[in-house]
Amino acid sequence: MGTTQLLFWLLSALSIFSAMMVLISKNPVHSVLWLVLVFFTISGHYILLNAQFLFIVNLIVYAGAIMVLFLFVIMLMNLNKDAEPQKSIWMKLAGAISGGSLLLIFVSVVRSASEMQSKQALLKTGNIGLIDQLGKTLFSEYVIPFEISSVLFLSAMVGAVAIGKKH
Amino acid sequence: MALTNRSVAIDRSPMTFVESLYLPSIFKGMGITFSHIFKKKPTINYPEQTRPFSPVFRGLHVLNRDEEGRENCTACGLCAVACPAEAITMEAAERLPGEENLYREEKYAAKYEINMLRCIFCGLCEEACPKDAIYLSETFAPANFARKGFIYGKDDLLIPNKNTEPEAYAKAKGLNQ
Amino acid sequence: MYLVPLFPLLGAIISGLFRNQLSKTAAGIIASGAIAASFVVSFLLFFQVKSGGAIAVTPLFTFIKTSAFTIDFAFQVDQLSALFLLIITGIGFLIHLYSTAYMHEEEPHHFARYFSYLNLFVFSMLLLVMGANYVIMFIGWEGVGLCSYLLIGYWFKNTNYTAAAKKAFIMNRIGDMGFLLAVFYILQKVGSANYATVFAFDGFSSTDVTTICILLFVGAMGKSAQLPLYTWLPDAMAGPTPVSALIHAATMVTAGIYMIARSNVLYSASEIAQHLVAIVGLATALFSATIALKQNDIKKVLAYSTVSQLGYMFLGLGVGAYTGAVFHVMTHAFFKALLFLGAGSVIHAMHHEQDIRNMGGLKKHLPITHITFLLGCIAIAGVPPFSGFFSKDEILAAAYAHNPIYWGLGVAGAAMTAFYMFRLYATTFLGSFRGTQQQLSHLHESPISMTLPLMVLALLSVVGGFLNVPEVLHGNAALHHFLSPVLTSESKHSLSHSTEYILMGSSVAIATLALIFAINKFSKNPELGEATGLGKTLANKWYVDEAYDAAIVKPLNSVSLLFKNFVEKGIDGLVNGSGKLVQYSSRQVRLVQNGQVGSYILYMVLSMVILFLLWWNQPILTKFIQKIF
Amino acid sequence: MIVLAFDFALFLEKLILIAVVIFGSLGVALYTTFAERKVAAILQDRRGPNRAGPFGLLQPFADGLKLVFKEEIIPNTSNKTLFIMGPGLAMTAALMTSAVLPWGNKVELFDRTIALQIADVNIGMLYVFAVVSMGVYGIMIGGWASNNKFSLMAALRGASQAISYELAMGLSLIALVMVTGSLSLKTIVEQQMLPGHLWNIAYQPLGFLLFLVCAFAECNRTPFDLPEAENELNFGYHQEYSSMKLGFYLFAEYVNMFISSAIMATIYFGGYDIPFLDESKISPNIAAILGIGALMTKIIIFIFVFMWVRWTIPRFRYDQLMNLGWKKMVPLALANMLLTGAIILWLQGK
Amino acid sequence: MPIQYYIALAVILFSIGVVGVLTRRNAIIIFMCIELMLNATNLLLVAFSKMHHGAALAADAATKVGVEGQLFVFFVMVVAAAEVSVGLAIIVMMYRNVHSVDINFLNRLKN
Repeated sequence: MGTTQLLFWLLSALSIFSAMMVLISKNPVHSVLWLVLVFFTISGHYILLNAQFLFIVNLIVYAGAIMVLFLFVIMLMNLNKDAEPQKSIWMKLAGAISGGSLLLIFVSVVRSASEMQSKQALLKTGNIGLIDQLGKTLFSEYVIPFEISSVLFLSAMVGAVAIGKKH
Repeated sequence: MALTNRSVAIDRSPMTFVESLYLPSIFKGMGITFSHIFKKKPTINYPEQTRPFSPVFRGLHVLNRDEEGRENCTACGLCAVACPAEAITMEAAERLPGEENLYREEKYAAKYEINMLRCIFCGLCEEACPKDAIYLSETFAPANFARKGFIYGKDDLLIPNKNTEPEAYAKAKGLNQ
Repeated sequence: MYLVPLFPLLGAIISGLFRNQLSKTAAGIIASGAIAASFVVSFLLFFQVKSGGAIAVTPLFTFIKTSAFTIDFAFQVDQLSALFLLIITGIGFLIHLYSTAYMHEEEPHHFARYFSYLNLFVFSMLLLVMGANYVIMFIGWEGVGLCSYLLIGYWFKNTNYTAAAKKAFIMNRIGDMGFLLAVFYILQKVGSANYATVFAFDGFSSTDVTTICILLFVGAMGKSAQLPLYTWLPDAMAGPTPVSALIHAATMVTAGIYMIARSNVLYSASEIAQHLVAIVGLATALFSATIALKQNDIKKVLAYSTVSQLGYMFLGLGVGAYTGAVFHVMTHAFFKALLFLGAGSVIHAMHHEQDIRNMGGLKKHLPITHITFLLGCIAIAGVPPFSGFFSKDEILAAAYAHNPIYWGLGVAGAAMTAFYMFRLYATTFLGSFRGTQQQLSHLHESPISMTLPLMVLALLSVVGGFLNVPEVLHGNAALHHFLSPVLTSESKHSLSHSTEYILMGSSVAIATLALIFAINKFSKNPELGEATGLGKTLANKWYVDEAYDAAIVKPLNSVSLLFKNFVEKGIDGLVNGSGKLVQYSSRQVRLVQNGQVGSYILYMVLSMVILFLLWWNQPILTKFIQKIF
Repeated sequence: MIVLAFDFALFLEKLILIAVVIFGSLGVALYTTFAERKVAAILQDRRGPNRAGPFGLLQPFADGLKLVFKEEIIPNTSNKTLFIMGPGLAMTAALMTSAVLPWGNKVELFDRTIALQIADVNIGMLYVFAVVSMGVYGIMIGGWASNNKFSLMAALRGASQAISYELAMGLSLIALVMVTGSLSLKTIVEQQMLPGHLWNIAYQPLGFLLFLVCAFAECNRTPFDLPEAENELNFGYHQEYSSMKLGFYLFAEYVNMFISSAIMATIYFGGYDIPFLDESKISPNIAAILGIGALMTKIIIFIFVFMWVRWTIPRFRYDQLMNLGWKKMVPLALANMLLTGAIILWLQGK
Repeated sequence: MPIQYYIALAVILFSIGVVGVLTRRNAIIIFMCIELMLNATNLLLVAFSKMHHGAALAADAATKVGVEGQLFVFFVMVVAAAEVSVGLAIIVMMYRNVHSVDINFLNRLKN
């Protein structure tokens, strides 16, 4: 077991633990911070997979922008009280059971996918995750989706402003 | 109604683009501050350096002695009467035989207190004293931790004896500076 | 090449979007300038085509792409479309210029709206003419229909006008249906809509060609107001007069002619279709000429005259004289635009009075309008050497070669044309003024921007005919030679010169007689009382509108009423019953839909789990699916 | 037993380097506080601290000691964990950037060539950007955990200010990257060292100006120090903090200032490049030391500029700040980017 | 690293997200759980991208197989950012109207 494997297990355990904490935390702000930690660990996985660009973009976009936005909203709404509405215990149980059975199903599907048994994900090497490779592909073959997504983004911004405006 | 001719009409027109970049005015301001690096500093390293007092400065009180080192004060109370802040209190005592080298007159102040928190350093006590016993020196009242410390007793006020402690006397007079 | 339609489109967009900001002057300048620019480019294109002679197809981008066929957004400029481009942009420009003065009383934003529509119309018309395939032509076709609708209903506050607009729109839709079917047919058969491909295609059976031609002709009947779909055109006079001049006389209504001339290869291959075209054209020409005899509204007369002249054009097309038809389109565009604009000038002077019974003696008040109008009337009446003579004569000669009866009826129509035009002229301009005193005092000649187009058009009406002086008159038939690469299947009539002279002479003589009779009858004491007998029938347009009403609209209404009752009683009960059942059951099921997102997601996840489980055990899933279906 | 398969010497070397860089940054930050007071004094014709040690050089230690020995107050109603986490996060984010900065070329010690850079990642610039965007958390968490309206408002102000100016900063950096063609800070420095190649400031003057302004805003320095506006918002997001936690916040600000000066020196002013000197002619170790000296000089000049500006320009109003950020900086940065791209294309075409 | 590990990790994270959506009533937390699910899928996409790349790398050293997977992640991030901006605006509006972010308050479409 090399360093990489060790890191993989560490990051996986940490990400699952923090994801659980996102659910368990009563305080929304804590949830946000745990989720940030999840994003960090997933970014760590990206580094292990040598997807440098996605690593950094994940940090900038998710941890740096989206979660800050969440924090903003939660803090402005003053939702730090623990008086958050709770579902009835039965609903919670039903939710947990159905989510768990979904997980079971997934796992069994994955286990039965026999051609996946021998496949390996390339770690640390492979240069497709580097920014110049991605950039060349993005701006040659995927220019139009890129532009369309920018239009989408712009319209989302305008929409957010329009919705959020006080009447 | 114009009280002075210094009034200037405020220009409330909206800023042009160049102005709203703030850059020219920022550079101007930075030039001004930079030029201050080379200006002479008006501050001094105080305890090491001091500035000369003005001739009419009135500082802490001093109780005087005569040429032979005897206290001048006779506890007549005129200073206390003259004091507008009522900062001075005293108790008189009669000179006992054998104390002639200590007190000039046959009556002296056994206790002499000035509350420096009340004193306004007007100098009226000095004016009122018939015996030239009290003077206002050129020193400050130093800081203190308690109010009590500001009630100066006779030990604090009395000038050191010229004959027995010449160094302290000189220091009190400010002669060594 | 794409500049030609681009300018009007830009003009339309600018004056349409900024109609609240633009001043009247600015809107006028932008719109007219756009057309002028487009005219200049068309002019250059024309000479390019004239010198080069080659047919240029310019694909801009792929418009529709399916596995079966590809349709490019392509423009084709050849001799035919170059000529039409000139007509459209040239007359369009004059009419824009005219409109700046004519519409000057409108509010600025309505004014700009008007010009936006007008520019949009020119754009669509150019698209129609320049398209390199039937689909692009259809886009333009629909575009002009839309603009026509918008412009007829321009004064939308008047419900009659909007009704007229709707009528025009619906009538056109009937024709468009035919056109669309023809396009589908072509696409299905040929797999392409490009003119070049379609005309070169040799896999048509004669039935195919006939069907396509007849379907196309149905489209042309709608757009070009032929029997029986003509009734919208007179009603379309509700729009502003320049619009009538541009759309309902000079350009849009000739779209049908253009289409058939464009498809001449197909038509020449189908004798039935040709006969149909000729007969419908001739019938329309005569029928509407008779109606025009008794109309009293200055614009109505011109409108029926237009229908009649369009009939002539179709006659020309039907007998294979494609050049003649196109030539007549051109000359007709000149003099009919002139007449409409002249009528507009009169209406303008008379403060929106349109009834000729209340006019008369306008000669001395409106000198320029009078002279130009007179020239227009002479031109349409077919007096040599005015333009109408040459074009009409060419059609008539071809008709004679085809069938002398056609010629005879055609000459009768020409005589009626001369009669009603001069009836109109005489009652309007000659005699004494019959309007109110107030109108008299305000009579004035129109401003220069209105009279200038009149004069230009008058000049064109006078000399326009010399473009195609036939060989028999020692001309060189320039237009004929120019168009020959496109109109490949033109049938040459083989009449001897003497026959042609006789034909010309007789038709001119008859027309002149009718003309003189009309002037005599109407110049001094026109009988303008209520018509009786046949006259009344004519004045009421052969009761066609009423007949349509009785034959189609009323039965349709009553049948609809019947169905409504039946549906309400019978079927509704059934439907309501099942509806109630559904309501009841859904009231029970609705309890599941409690509006709480959480439970929905729960259902979703659970169903996913179940689906996965079923997928796991595929036999059960298969059985389940089989049971459902 | 797990055998960790890596080069222990390299590990040790990096560990030492990290320690040096971090303590170096802290040391510089420590003296920056002193310098700030001194510069303020000089610009205001005063003398500044001069009692502790010769010329007052021990003043920062005295301040530090004071902060450490002050009474530690954690408000009762605050969120304890986050309250403690806030300053730590701020400090961490401030220090993390130094990982990708090339502090010098390489030195040769004990038969090893040691690069004076903790990690030469080829996305260094983006890394800087990512870490800067993390800095918001320290402020927000601290402000929110204090459970005080003023702190919260100041924290939100600070966060939105940071986010707003990050945008213009990123855009001006993109223009720079278009010039350099690389995101690695090491490569950028080496490019500027090439003969015949000027410092990037010559190619990106407007970009530099924009970056400078954004750096001011990101470091919460005057004129953009609204998050800690003493008079309006009672000292800002760290109002409830005392003792060394407050010290951490204040310190993080100075570390930030140091790091951003270092970044500016690196990407716009040639990093450890000494102008008019051919480094290849002298021994690498001396060259490295001289290079570090050059970098430090540039950094110190920038830090001085930071202070100089602070004691010149008054604080912006909040709307002015946002207007400047969104209506001036972002369009200007975009225009700069566009212009740069156009010129590059034009030059390529020639 | 066997791809199965990555699949398992992503599936677990995804399921945690699902459970979160099912058990919480706070709209913001639900939103965050959706982000978590998106991230789980992103991770899986990157892992698959590297899997294909590794397979293709043996044949051709300069291959770019798998780059699409990472680009897709990039697009997912863009869409997620857009979604969050609009979604949070909606939540803020909701909070302004009903002073709660409980999704059970939103059980009807009117008002």
